[in-house]
Amino acid sequence: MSISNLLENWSQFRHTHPVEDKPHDPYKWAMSIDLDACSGCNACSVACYAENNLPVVGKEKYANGQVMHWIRIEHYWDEDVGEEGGREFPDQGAQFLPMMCQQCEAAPCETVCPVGATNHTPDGLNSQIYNRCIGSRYCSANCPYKVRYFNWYDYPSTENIWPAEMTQQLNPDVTVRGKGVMEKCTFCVQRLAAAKVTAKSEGRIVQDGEVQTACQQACPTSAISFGNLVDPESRVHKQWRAQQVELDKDKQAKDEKEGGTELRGYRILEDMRPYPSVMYLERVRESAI
Amino acid sequence: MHRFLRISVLLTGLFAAVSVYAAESLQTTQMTEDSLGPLVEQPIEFPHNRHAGDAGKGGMEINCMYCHTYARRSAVAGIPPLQKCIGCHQGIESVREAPRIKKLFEYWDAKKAVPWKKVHDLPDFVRFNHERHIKRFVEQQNRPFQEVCGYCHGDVKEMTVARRSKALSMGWCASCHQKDHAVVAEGGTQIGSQAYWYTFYKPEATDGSTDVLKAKGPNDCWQCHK
Amino acid sequence: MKDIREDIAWAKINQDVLKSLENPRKLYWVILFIALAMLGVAVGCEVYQYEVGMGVANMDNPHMWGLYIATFIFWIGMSHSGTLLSAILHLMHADWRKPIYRFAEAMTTFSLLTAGLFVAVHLGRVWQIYYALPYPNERGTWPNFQSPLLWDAMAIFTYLSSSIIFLYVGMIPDLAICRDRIHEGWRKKLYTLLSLGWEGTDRQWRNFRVTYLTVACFLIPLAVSVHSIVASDFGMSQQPGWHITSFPPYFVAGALYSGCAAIITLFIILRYVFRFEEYMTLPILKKIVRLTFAIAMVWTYLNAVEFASVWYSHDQASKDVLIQKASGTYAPFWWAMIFCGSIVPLVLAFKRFQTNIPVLFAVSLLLNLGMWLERWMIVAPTFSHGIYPWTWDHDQWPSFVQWGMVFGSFGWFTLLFMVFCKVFPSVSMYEVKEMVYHRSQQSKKQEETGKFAAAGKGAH
Amino acid sequence: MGQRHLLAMYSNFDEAEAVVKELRSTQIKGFDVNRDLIVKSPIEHPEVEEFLGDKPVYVQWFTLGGALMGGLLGFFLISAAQANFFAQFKGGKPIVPLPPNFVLTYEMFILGGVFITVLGFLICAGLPARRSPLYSSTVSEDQIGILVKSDESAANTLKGIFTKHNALEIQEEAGK
Repeated sequence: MSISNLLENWSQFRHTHPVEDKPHDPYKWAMSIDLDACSGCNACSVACYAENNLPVVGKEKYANGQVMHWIRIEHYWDEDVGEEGGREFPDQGAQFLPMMCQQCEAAPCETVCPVGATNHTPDGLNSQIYNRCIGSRYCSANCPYKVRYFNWYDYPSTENIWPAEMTQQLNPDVTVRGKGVMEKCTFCVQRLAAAKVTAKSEGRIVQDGEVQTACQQACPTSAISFGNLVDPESRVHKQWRAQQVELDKDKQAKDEKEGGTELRGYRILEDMRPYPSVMYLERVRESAI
Repeated sequence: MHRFLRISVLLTGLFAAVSVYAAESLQTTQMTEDSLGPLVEQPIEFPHNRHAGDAGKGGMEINCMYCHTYARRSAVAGIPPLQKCIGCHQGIESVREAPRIKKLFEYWDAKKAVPWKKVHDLPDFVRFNHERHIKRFVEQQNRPFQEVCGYCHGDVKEMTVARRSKALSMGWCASCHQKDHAVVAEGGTQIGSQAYWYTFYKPEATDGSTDVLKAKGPNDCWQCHK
Repeated sequence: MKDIREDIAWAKINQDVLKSLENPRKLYWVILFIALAMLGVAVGCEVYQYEVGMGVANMDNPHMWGLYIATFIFWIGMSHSGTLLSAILHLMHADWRKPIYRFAEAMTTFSLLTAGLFVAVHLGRVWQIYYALPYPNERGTWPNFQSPLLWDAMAIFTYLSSSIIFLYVGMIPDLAICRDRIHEGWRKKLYTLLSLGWEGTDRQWRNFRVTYLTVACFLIPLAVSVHSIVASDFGMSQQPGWHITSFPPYFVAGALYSGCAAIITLFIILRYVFRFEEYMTLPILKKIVRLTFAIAMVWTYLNAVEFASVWYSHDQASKDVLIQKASGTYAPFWWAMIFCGSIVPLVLAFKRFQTNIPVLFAVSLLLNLGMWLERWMIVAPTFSHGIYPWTWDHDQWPSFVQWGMVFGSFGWFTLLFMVFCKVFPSVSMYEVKEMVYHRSQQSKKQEETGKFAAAGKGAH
Repeated sequence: MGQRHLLAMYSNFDEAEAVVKELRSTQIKGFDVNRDLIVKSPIEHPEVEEFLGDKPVYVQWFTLGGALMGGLLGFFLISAAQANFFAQFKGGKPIVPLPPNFVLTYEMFILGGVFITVLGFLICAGLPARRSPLYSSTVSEDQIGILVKSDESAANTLKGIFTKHNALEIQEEAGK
């Protein structure tokens, strides 16, 4: 910390991200989820539990809304269920939407944390540092998607979520969180970091397909694709480009063209301008909510 | 009213005593004299000075990475398996009867690993990567092993049992990463390529030489905390 | 009616006020005991929550904040009355504030201390609270200065320390009186120490006047900034029902409102408990009541503006939250807030009730309740009906732990306040003397000019 | 020649004012009205300052300095902390954002102002003070005290003036 550093680099410290320039190079992790392919099987959620040491809180706490799933499968039903001439069975019109932390570029949660436990990383992720968190829960209060989960109880110790032998199945690369800290989807950052270290030691950048998130890996219909948005060869980049979805826009080509298009890509709550990193491919329509 | 005063002084004293006692009793491990780390009692008092020390001082100058072999290829440096100790020591008859070696062979015969204790034990929420540091300092800059390891582990070749001699706090890590290191990039990867945000964290060439780069460490909390 | 009799002897003022340091009525001890018991409840709840986790407060995913934050705002708001009385009215030369400003200032200090506790109680990891302090540390990290919560911390620290200083500086001449008058004992030593050798010399008074005025000038913008920063905790976020431009003035008005209501309550209690009938007179009460009424109407207006602007905007999510407030789970409390905050104060408009102590006591309690409900209605409904439909959840109710903590905070505040009033003079002696002196000068002048108009009227 | 302190008590401001006026108009050897006269009063009474003559108050300069220092210190400390090695990047916001820093600077401005003002008050008013050689606790009740310091020779003249104006009580003490 020094005043001279501040004054020397003043203009750089005043850069606004992400709209003023292209901040991410060589990595910008992003995702796209094809809802037309999603069958709502919950495999992604289960994989996430296993990969990220998520506590299984049990029926009672689930009912209390204290569940810890970093990725949740949301159900929406078509409006015409039960109406005259509508669908007879609600399950017929069910639509699924896997929702996890959207890793926003201009994340509402980041600015409000009093201790700076959640920050933006150079590769475009929204980091959450458990040990820095003091549990003010402001980030979650300000998250429009409400995808941040708070450790209401001390799951590993007092709640005894993992009895003695089961601790062996915990992922050693992920911190086991104690009570009173906020947590959320990390895009499996432990995998990303490992892949980056390997690639760097070999003097290259991470190739597409080299790293997968747990949910992507578990998805039986390959609805989830994940990768480096900066890399023009990556599947995710190609998908985003095909759908004409751009990171720093609050409205996409799909919505701007009149009379409908072939395009299916959009991001949730885009108009609030958090610039999320997850693109969804059509399924849940406004009429269905 | 003097009684009131006396009682409050007494209570304050009592409170202070109790809290000091409570704070002390939590500290179960014995601290080293310079209070940098706990004094760890190992099952076998391993003489680092004998193995790695300078030849002039009776050492054998064995490379750190001969035993801690994972340091150059993984996040953790690793403790050598018992097999490795035996591999050498079964051929060294001269010390075969020394008490420590005897103990070593006892473990070998019982087919049990030596329960070494961790000395440089970072908290669970910190993930230090040995590989990156070895790659950078040893492979790219050709600095001697013992110097590079010593940045964090101190002068182990002078110790018997390893002791923590650096603070290993976050600020201490940062104290290195904050420096503008003049790094000669000899081929290999671009140094510090992930360690920037906008331009001022990008590695930049210093005046005079195109090979010398100023690089800083990661400015990303998730690099160490996951 | 006169604010205060101008023929009270100065020595009698000393005597009467110093008596409050000696023997209050029995009710004092009853209040103290009840306060202690209430505090016990809160301590118990906090220990339980600390041991088990925040879950016992029965918060859940969308409902991340609950009564703690609401009560935190309530106590911060209550602190504004002290500044209003001591700083704003001081600058406006309203000398009827003089007998009552000391306890209002004490109220400021103690309600800020209570509010500060709620920040701690609310944290998931209160044992790491020092992470939020900006100090160079061995981790090389700093808190996030962009967070409104940090502004809060900074503002509250500034406000608390300035209030304590203001309270103390204003009390120095009185501490000197205590030093000279009180019998030997630990208290005399305390007063000797705290009065800093004050003797009332011309040099001391000269500098005192300027200092008091200057600090008062600083306190006014500070008080406004504190509550508008608390408002920005909500206004700066994107959540429907919070992201409202009129929040800062609305919060400040609410703060003054609840502060004034609390002053009426404590005025009535202190007047009885410490036998201050001579100083805390009904005409003074009447003035506070009128002030409260005016502020209540300002608050009502700003409340209406808030609803209107939400309704007028095209923000469907905000509209939905408003509809939810009026018709959903929180409807009874929301309507109770409207009733207590906007309808009940209409009673204060009637002259006959303006000095009716039982009525005022009841009304002031209702106003306080209304203002507490207001804070709860700001914090809670937004969580149950946010932007994202999947998270809509209207069935959440705070557990006994939260209620116990809120309940106990009143005990904590009362305890601190009552102990203060017993140890320090809660009526400013030297300023009451000034008031009496000026009034007597005034009436003397009027007598001399042969006009026998009622002396006290000029002040109205 | 020795010094002597005299403290005379009066029951109201008019008498005290008359005494001060007389002291001003009389030339007394070994006594300087501007230097050796202190009026002690139980209340803040601006008229005292009027009849004592203009005496400057410097507290407001402390205020100015304190507030400016607090504000500048606040801004630069905060901005420099934000720009340190572990600069905490927030998506959508610059690293050194001005609006939040303005809010904090504002608070620091007030904090510095208040603290330094009170410090200035203590310095200017000479507090904490040792008790002056003569003090009557009736000052903290209802009487106005006039404390003078003079050479031994002038003591009697002063005493005469005091008694002429109905002093309730005169204390005296040989000064050092």
